Parts: sequence; structure tokens; C-alpha cells
Amino acid sequence: MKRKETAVIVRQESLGGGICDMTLQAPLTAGDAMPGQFVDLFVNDAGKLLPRPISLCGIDREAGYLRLVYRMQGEGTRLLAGMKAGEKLELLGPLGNGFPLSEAAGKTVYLIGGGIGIPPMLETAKALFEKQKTSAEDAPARIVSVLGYRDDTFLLDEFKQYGDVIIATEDGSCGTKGNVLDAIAADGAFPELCFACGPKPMLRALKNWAADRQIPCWISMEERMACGIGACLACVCKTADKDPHSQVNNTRVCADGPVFPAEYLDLE
Amino acid sequence: MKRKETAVIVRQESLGGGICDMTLQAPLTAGDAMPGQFVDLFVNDAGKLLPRPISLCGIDREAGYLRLVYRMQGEGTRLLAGMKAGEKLELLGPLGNGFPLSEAAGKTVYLIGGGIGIPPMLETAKALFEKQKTSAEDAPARIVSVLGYRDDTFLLDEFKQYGDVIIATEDGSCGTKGNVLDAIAADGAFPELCFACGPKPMLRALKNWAADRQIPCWISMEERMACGIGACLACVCKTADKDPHSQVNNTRVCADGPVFPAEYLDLE
Amino acid sequence: MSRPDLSVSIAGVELKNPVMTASGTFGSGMEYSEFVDLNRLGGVTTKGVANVPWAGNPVPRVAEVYGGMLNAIGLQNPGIDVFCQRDIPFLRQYDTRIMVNVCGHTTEEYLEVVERLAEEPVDLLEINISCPNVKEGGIAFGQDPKAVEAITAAVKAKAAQPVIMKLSPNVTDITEMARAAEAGGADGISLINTLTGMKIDVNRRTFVLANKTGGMSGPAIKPIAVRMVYQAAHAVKIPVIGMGGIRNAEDALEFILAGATAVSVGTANFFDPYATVEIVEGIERYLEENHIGSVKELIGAVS
Amino acid sequence: MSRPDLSVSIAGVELKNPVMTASGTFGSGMEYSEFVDLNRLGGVTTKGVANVPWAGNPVPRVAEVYGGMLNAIGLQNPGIDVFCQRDIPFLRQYDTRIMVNVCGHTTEEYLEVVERLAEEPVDLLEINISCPNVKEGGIAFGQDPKAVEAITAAVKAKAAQPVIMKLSPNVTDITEMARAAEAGGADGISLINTLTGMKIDVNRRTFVLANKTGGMSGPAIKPIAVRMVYQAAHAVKIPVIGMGGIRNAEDALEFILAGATAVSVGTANFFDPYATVEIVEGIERYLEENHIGSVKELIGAVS
Ligand SMILES: Cc1cc2nc3c(=O)[nH]c(=O)nc-3n(C[C@H](O)[C@H](O)[C@H](O)COP(=O)(O)OP(=O)(O)OC[C@H]3O[C@@H](n4cnc5c(N)ncnc54)[C@H](O)[C@@H]3O)c2cc1C
Ligand SMILES: Cc1cc2nc3c(=O)[nH]c(=O)nc-3n(C[C@H](O)[C@H](O)[C@H](O)COP(=O)(O)OP(=O)(O)OC[C@H]3O[C@@H](n4cnc5c(N)ncnc54)[C@H](O)[C@@H]3O)c2cc1C
Ligand SMILES: Cc1cc2nc3c(=O)[nH]c(=O)nc-3n(C[C@H](O)[C@H](O)[C@H](O)COP(=O)(O)O)c2cc1C
Ligand SMILES: Cc1cc2nc3c(=O)[nH]c(=O)nc-3n(C[C@H](O)[C@H](O)[C@H](O)COP(=O)(O)O)c2cc1C
Ligand code: FES
Ligand code: FES
Repeated sequence: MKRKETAVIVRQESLGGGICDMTLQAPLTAGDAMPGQFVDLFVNDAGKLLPRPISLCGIDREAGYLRLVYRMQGEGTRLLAGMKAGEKLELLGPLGNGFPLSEAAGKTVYLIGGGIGIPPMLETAKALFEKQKTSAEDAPARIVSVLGYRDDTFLLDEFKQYGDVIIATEDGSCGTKGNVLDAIAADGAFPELCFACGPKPMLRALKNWAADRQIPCWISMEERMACGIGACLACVCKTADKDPHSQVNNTRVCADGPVFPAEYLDLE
Repeated sequence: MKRKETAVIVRQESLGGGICDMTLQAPLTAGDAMPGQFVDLFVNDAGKLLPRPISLCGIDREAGYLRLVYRMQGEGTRLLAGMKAGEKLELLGPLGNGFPLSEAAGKTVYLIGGGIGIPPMLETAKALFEKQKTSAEDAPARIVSVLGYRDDTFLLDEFKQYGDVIIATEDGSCGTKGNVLDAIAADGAFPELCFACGPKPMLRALKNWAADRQIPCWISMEERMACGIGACLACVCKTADKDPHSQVNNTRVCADGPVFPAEYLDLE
Repeated sequence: MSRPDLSVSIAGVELKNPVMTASGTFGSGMEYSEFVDLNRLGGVTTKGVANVPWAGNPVPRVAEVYGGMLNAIGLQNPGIDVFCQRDIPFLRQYDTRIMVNVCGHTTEEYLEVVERLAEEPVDLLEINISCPNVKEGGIAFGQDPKAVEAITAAVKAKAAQPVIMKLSPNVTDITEMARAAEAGGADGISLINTLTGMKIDVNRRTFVLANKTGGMSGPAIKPIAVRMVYQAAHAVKIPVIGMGGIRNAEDALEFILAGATAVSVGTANFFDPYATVEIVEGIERYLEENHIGSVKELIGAVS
Repeated sequence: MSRPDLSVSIAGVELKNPVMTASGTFGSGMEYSEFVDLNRLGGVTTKGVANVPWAGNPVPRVAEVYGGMLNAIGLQNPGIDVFCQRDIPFLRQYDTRIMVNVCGHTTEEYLEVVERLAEEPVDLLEINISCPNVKEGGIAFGQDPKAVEAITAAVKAKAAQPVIMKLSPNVTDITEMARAAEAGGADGISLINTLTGMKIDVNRRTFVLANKTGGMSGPAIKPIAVRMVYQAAHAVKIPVIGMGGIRNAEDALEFILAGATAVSVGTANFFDPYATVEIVEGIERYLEENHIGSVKELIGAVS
């Protein structure tokens, strides 16, 4: 169930490169959250009323914790970055649909993250790994995380706990020099399913790459939001065909996504 | 010199009846401040941009402290009341002219405060008492504080350190039942000079009372403000004659006051 | 003391309380029904609906501004057919009034929707005349008193439900528009729609919105809205629905005291999805604390 | 790299930088000279001055609103005689441009002030046409394009200095007013003046301002101001001075990118008396960081 909850900051640290790692105590939201979903954070500034949507990088249902890894982008995220353990903030969540984990049953699944699209893939990797560990019926056969960075890596060691990792960096400082598709090509193997989050050019290239190879691919989108729950029609992205809710070639990222089958979207 | 200064809250406590007693560390402002002056407080809320003018109830130039005693009136003062020692807030000051202490040289001076007009009279009493103690040339002969409360008293014991005290309460729970003029009448003695701060009806009655008796009287006014320094003409009060700055029968409370000779004003 | 009476009446339609939702901010209620009990609301105003589906504007469609937001959704809507099949039956499950917001590029498009709604179980029609009037070169209907009167009369001639004309605040004299709506036969007016604004990203040196301009809403616009509601309420005899920046009961009461019979809550839903019901409760508390028997006593009480 | 060039030119008058003060928020500079070095400013715009002293409105004259304020000072001013004796000599001590804001109830009153200023060492005249036009029943001059053109032409015929017409935002179409000013011969326009607003105290059930309505200013109005500056700058060839809610260099740059040649800082002075000079410094830093040689390159650069 979606709700507004007052969260308490448990921990906040910097991962370098303007990226922050924040853990919140928000037991109700954590209790219902799934990988690939996001929360709307409200900053404590009467001048800034719109929410900041941030994906879930970690969910600890037992402790009631949510982990968010975010980049200082504008004033709102900078204010968030300045907050300390013990301080409170309001959030709305969990929002959106999340990745369809069961699609990975028995398959080699590639979790592809680019830049600040990497964090949501961590909880996805963890959840899929839990399925393997507990021999769940819908456990994937193999989990490969494909991570594309500009230069400095982050969260890398944690991904290694949950399967294999392939790395690309734009500057070649780690792994393959280039983007995530370059890294996959260099590795030589192929997925049977992709879950991905990252910048639009990466998603567009991945969609075409996967379509050529007939690999099912789910991608997580990003758009400016207001309500976060599907009421205002701010956050639409274009669809290849008519969307049943909107009756036009538009779908709501917040409510119908953020995760969509790649072929459902028009990314051109 | 007026300036904007970032103050740190040193202490904040409740005096009961919705009245708060806050001490700020603001050494630059404290260093220049005089009794009867005020500061503009800015609340940490982007929705509330105008300053809250609050009189100086205490000035400790050595420690760099300012003491403010204020009533929770609306949202801004309620936000201030919720702040704790160690938190920061911005202020502008010292503002206004203050009481002309030297006018009291050799005289019996009555310091008349009504309600939330009482706090500025405390620093005034203290400053005049210091003059007596140090046998300053312009020390007053006698200091009498006349304090009018609705019911519960506050700051009373502190006033007693600086001279005689006459009390009025509306409900008769302490001192004379009635207003400050009733209490003066009951006491029987008369001042040679009055300094006063309080609600407009009290000031109006006092002005007429003092005029009838030809007692010089200085009163401190209150009005809605924006700039606090005389530039915007928000905070005017009516004057009996043409004001030299404005060229009309209006004077600026923030810059030309808040303290005026009673006869200068038109309080009807 | 008995509980205060919160009910008000708009053009003969009784609302259990004066709190409605603002068009375009509440969908057709479905999404917010997870947060608030729609039965508690005086009414739900739906997103603007046209005769056919509209795709709306390119993204970004929203931008944050100090104390509010800009939107340029572009009236995306699924068209009246799907709306009647899906949204009206959903809302009719609840004991609340339904006001359908109607948009169009031409008088004919408005009329098609209004006629289609004549058979439907909706309570009020709200005619959004801030849409670009394509026949008049894209100027909104709502910025010309003659156009306001003409479209009001045309809609009234076909409408089965009371007609509320939703006025644009981007005008020199709101009373002229209010009177034009009244002259055209409107049963009520609602205001304000959004104020046209713009935001530029100085680092990227571009407009933040794909549409360049957008409609400003939220707490920042409230003083302008209260002023216009006050002026309009004094200019006409028909009831006024007030909106613009309402986020709590005090704000709602400000509009009612200025002359609004009912109020709509818009942007506040985005940062407080419980706002509508909290406002209903806050108004009730205010009436109790001030020993006022009926909210009707407050309508236009400050003048 | 050499320091960027901050200078701009308004109607042949060179300003050392594009940052001015907004009329009515800075007195004649005297009070703020305790906080900022007036030599650092592109120009100082004085409080509106009339032919004779005006007493202004009763108090309360200001009210706080979300992200801004309302004012109904009522153009209190000491009259042109005292102004010329006291305020101009004070300002002339500084190396900054002086723009005198002029108000009046009738064309004749405006002209009296303008003629009186012809002999004075002031650089620019700003004609505030938001004053109530007593001959036309109190409607402001600035809300009727014919009146805007007529008063502009009348002032131009008598003025010794370049004439900047200050436009009211309370209009349907700001471009109509901008073009009317240009047609009347204005050397420039400045906008926006305040938006008419209202605040009601729900507990006391009264208007907060003695005047009922007041002009809204501050950060909350910025998006509307940027939009109008953009529209006006595209409608006329004369330079535009932009204002409305500017509180930092980013805000100022937004106006410049939208088409303003210079900007004025108003309400921000009240909560940050150092704002003007900080904005000058911020613009300089922006130019340096973005390797832009002159602020003139940014004027209207987003379109
Ligand atoms: C579903 C979703 C998940 C996201 N997950 C993450 C994440 O895990 N980590 C992360 O670092 N970022 C994430 N983002 C992007 C993040 O929301 C923005 O970086 C953030 O809102 C910027 O806020 P700001 O106040 O710093 O920027 P400002 O530019 O000052 O924000 C102004 C307004 O624009 C909105 N905005 C600005 N940039 C974006 C953007 N890229 N996407 C959506 N809204 C934006 C803000 O929310 C705010 O309403 C996500 C976005 C979406 C839509
Ligand atoms: C020179 C001067 C000295 C003052 N000294 C004291 C003092 O020592 N102790 C004390 O308790 N109060 C004092 N006041 C009154 C105090 O300024 C107000 O109570 C306070 O500003 C209310 O703010 P708020 O946010 O709680 O109320 P709100 O009503 O929410 O404030 C809204 C706006 O109105 C202004 N405002 C509201 N009431 C007043 C008022 N009575 N006078 C001036 N502005 C007002 C606020 O500053 C703010 O800008 C003084 C006022 C002046 C002018
Ligand atoms: C995202 C969004 C979409 C809107 N869509 C419509 C609409 O379809 N029809 C309409 O008449 N008004 C629409 N409005 C205007 C609102 O109904 C309301 O008049 C305005 O937002 C002011 O109220 P607020 O400040 O409470 O939001 C929309 C407003 C927003 C913010
Ligand atoms: C207290 C106050 C007084 C003002 N007086 C005048 C005036 O005398 N003449 C004028 O043209 N504009 C006057 N204005 C309008 C400002 O010059 C400016 O146009 C407006 O406030 C918008 O800018 P801001 O948001 O930066 O304040 C006044 C504004 C305020 C707040
Ligand atoms: S943000 Fe409102 S529909 Fe997605
Ligand atoms: S508050 Fe501006 S002149 Fe007094």
C-alpha cells in the first residue's frame, strides 16, 4: 500500500563523486517495497514542494530500512545530502511497479545499470540471489550485473556478492573502456533476459541490441514528476502503441512503470 | 552599525502563558545595541520571508548575548519557540533608536510596560540602574517600573533588582486590579519622566494622562514592517505634525522610532 | 452542541461539504482513493475531458518553482468515450458529487462532450475555457468576455447539468469575465485556473518546460486567487468555487470568507495526498471552535 | 582571462553592470548604503515621487504571503521638491546611475514631476503607470493600451532623460502594453510591477491590509515575471528592465536570458540587505565559469 510516512535518517555517507548513500527508517514503506520501485522524498524547504523520486537501492523489511543512493543533482538533492542521522523527512511510497523478478525463472539474467541507474539494480540483484539461495521455483539460473560508470566505480563490491559482474567505464579506468554494450561484447556471453536502468541513450541502444537478438528486455524509465501516483499525467513517456489507460501513445512512468517491456516504449 | 548576523541560540525557555525567553549569541549586534532597540529575526522557512521584529529585553555586550522575550503570536514566533540551543538563525540589528536614557538625569523616571511591552523595559531599567550604581552624571534620581499584566506575571523579580516596582493585573491577581494608570493612581506618587511600551490603548491613555500633568513621556511603538531600516515606508505611524523625513503626518517606526516623544504622535 | 453543518449548495446541487478537488490534479479520483475516502469529499472534479483523446504536450511537462509549480500537461485525456465507460462508473461508487471538467479547441468540440454527458450520472459540468481557441488563432476562450459569454450560452443550451465556467486569471479584469459568464447563463463560476509562467535553466540555458510556458499553481498563487475570488463574488450573483494554492483549512476558509461557496484543492494533493480530507476536518473544527452553526454563514463574510 | 564585461546600455545610458534596485524597496539608497556600497550597483531606482507629498495608505501596509509579501504603501512620498533637495544630491555622491520613479494621479501631475527633473542630474526616468488614474475613475493608466501610449507620448514630449515605462502585470496581454509604450516613444520598459493580491485573517475575519488589496512581490511571482519579460522583449525593440522576485544571481540571469537588458532587485533587499551586490558578484562568477566575455551575449539568449 502506498502511503506518506515520516522517515528517520539512520545513516548517510558519501560514496564520492557527488553520490550519497542514505539509509532511512521507514518501516511501513519498507514492508511493502519491491526492487525496482521508488519513493518520493520531500525536502524540508517550503520553497520546494515537489517530490524527488529516488529508486530503492536496498530494502530491509525486517529492520524497516530503505537504502537510497542518489546523486547531488540540484538544490533538493543537495539539501538531502546535508541531512544527518536522526533528522526526519517525509516520503511517499512505495511507488511504481518494480522489476518482474519471476520472468527470470531458470534464465541467465543480466542486470544492466548505467551511472545513477546502477543503485536500483543492486536490490534487484540481491532479491534474485535470495531466490537462488533459497532454491525458489522462479530462481534465475545465472545473475550477471553489467555496470557502466563514467570513471570511479561505486557499489561494485556489493554487486559481486550476488553473482558475476561485468564492468564498463567511459575512461577505461576499470573493466572495458566504453559502455555496457561494449562490455557485454567483450565478455562474449549473452543473456536470456535483461533488466536495465540508466540514461536514455543507453536504454535506446540496449533496446535495439536486445530486439536484434530477440532477448526480452525490461527497462526502468525516468521522467519529471508531480503526483508520483498516476493522477497528474506529468511523467509520461512515449509508447509504441496506444496505451490502454491514456488512449494515446503515452504512458505514466510513475504508475504504469517505471519498469516497462522495452518494446512497449518509443525511445526515439 | 546595523548588520545581518547569524546568531546561535544559547538558551530558550518558556515563561508560561505562551511567552518564551530566548538568549542568542550575536556578538556584533550585541556590541552595538541600546535599550529600546529591536532586532529583526528571520525564521528558517522559505515560505516566510519577512522579518519578525523583537525588542531587546537584555543586552550583554561582554558575552555577546541578546535576550529576547516574545509571545507566540502566529506561525513565525511558534517556529522560533520550537528552536533549541545550538540552532542558528539570522537577524538584522540593532534597529531603531532606543530610549533617550539621559533624559532621566536627576529625575524620577517611570518605566511603564504593558503585556508584551514589558520586556524592553527590563534592559532599560537595568541600564538606568547601572548609571545610578556608577553614579553617572546622567543617572536618574529614582527608577520605578510600572508593569501591567493580564494575569500571570513574568520578569517581575528581575525588575525588582533595578528599583521600585508597581504592578497592575487585569484580573487583580497581583497588585492593583486594572491597568498601569490605575496602579500609578493607587500608588499615589508621580513621575517626572515616563518611558513606556505596550498596547496602543495603554499608550493613548498614558499620553493623555502625562499631557494633562505636563510629564514628559516617551513611548515605543509597534507596526508591521518589511525592511526594518526605513526604506520601504511600511511601518509608519501618524504624527501630530508634518514629519521632516516624510513631509506628511507620518513617521517610520523602524528608523525614526520605535521610541517617540508622546506628543509627536497622533494616537487617536 | 450539535455538529456544525458543512453542507453548501451550488446551483441547486447540495454538497456535503465545500471541499472539492481541482481538475487535473486528482485524475478521476482512482489514484487518490488509496489515500483518502472519497465519500468524505464534497465533490470530485475530474481531469479535463475532450471529445476525442488528446496526447498532450511533450515532456518535461512540470517544473518546480518557489512555493509552487508550472505545468504544461497539454490537457492529455482519454476522450469522452473511455471516460464515460471507466471514470464515471468508478466515481459513482462513492457518495460524492461529480463535476466533469470539459475542454475543447472549438465550440463544437465542447458541445460534443457536453451533449454526451447529458445522459450520464454526473452532477456538475465545469467548462475549462483556458484551452486554446484554435478558430481564434490559439487565444484562450477565457481571455475575451465576448467569447466567454458566447461559449457559456452555447454550452447552456445543450447542457443537462448545471454549468460552472472556469475562469482564467490571466486577464486584466476578472469581474468582466465573471459577468460575461453570468450573462451567458452560467450557473456558477470557478476560479482561478493557473497563471502563465516560465522557468529558464540558467546552466543549460534552455526552458525547463518543453512547452516553454506553463501554468503556475500552488501556495505561491493564493493571494492572487483570493483577490480574484473576492472581486468575482462581488460582481455576480451566481455561486463561486474558489481555488488556487489551498493547502490547509485556513486557506480554504480564506476563500470562503472572500465569497466562495465551495473550494477546490489542487497542487496540495501532490505534496500531501491526505490534504482534502484534512481540510474538511479543519473546517469543521474551526466552526466548532468559533461556535458557528453552518459554513454558509462564512460565505463572503469578510467584505 | 580578462575579467568579463558586465556593462550594459539602456537607451544610450551605460550601466556598469545590469543590477539595479526596484522602486519603493530601496528608498533613495540612503538606508541601504549602510549595508552595500552603492558604487557597486548598475543603478538605483528611487521610490516613486509625485509633484506634491503623498501621505499613502493607512496601516497595516504590508502582509506576509507564502514566498513573498503584499504591500499597499499607497505611494507615500515627500514630493518632488524635497526629493530634489535631499535625495538626488545624496545619490549623486556615488558612481551609479539614478533612475527616478515618477507617479501621479493625472497626466498633468506626471508632467509636473518630469519637467522638474529635466534640470536635475538624473540618468533615467521610470514612469510608474500602476497609479490609479483619478480622471478615469481610478483604473490604473497601465491597464489600457491607449492610456499607456498617450501618457508615454506626453511624458516623452517633456522629458530631458530617457523614459522607461513601468508596466503592470495585471493585464491580459503584456505585449499589447509593451507595444503601446514603444508606440508612444518610450526608450525602454520595465516590468513587472506587483500583482494585485489579497490576504484575509481567518481568525479575526478581516482583511490583513487596511487597503484590502495589495501588490504582491517576492520570489513567489518570479515565474510570471520571467514569462512577461520574455513576451515583452520579443514584442518590442526597446530595451527591457526585468524584475519580480529576484533574490540571487541565478534569478537575475534567468531574466537576462529571457530578454532583459538589466534587472532590478526589490523585495529581496528586505530579507537580504546585501542581495544587490551579491548578485553583481554572482553574475560575474557565472560569466567567468562559463567563459562568456560579456553579459550582453546573454541578453535574450534563450528563445
Ligand atoms: C523513478 C525515478 C527514480 C529515480 N531514482 C534515482 C536514484 O535512485 N538516484 C538518483 O540519484 N536519482 C534518481 N532519480 C533522479 C532524481 O529524481 C533527480 O536527480 C532529483 O529529483 C533531482 O532533484 P534536485 O532537487 O536535486 O534537482 P532540481 O533540478 O533542483 O529539481 C527540480 C525538480 O525537478 C525534478 N527533477 C530534476 N531532475 C530530475 C530527474 N532526473 N528525474 C526526475 N525528476 C527530476 C525534481 O524532482 C524537482 O521536482 C530518479 C528519478 C525517477 C523519475
Ligand atoms: C519594534 C517592535 C518590537 C517588538 N517587540 C516584541 C517583543 O519584544 N516581544 C514580542 O513578543 N513581540 C514583539 N513585537 C511583536 C512581534 O513582532 C510579533 O508578535 C511577531 O512579528 C509575530 O510574528 P508571527 O510570525 O508569530 O505572526 P504572524 O501573524 O504569522 O506574522 C505575519 C507577519 O506579520 C508580522 N506581525 C504580526 N504581528 C505583528 C506585530 N504585532 N507587530 C509587528 N509585526 C507583526 C510578522 O512580523 C510577520 O511579518 C514587536 C514588534 C515591533 C514592531
Ligand atoms: C498538473 C495540473 C493539471 C491541471 N489540469 C487542469 C485541467 O485539465 N482543467 C482545468 O480546468 N484545470 C486544470 N488545472 C488547474 C487546476 O484545476 C487549478 O485551477 C489550479 O491548479 C490552481 O489550484 P491549485 O493551486 O490548488 O493547484 C491543472 C493544474 C495542474 C497543477
Ligand atoms: C514595499 C514596496 C513598495 C513599492 N513601491 C513602488 C513604487 O513606488 N513605484 C513602483 O513603480 N514600484 C513599486 N514597487 C514595485 C517594485 O518596484 C517591483 O516592481 C516589485 O516589487 C517586483 O519586484 P520584487 O519581487 O523584486 O520586489 C514596490 C514594491 C514594494 C514591495
Ligand atoms: S507524476 Fe503524476 S502521473 Fe506520474
Ligand atoms: S519597515 Fe520599512 S520603513 Fe519601516
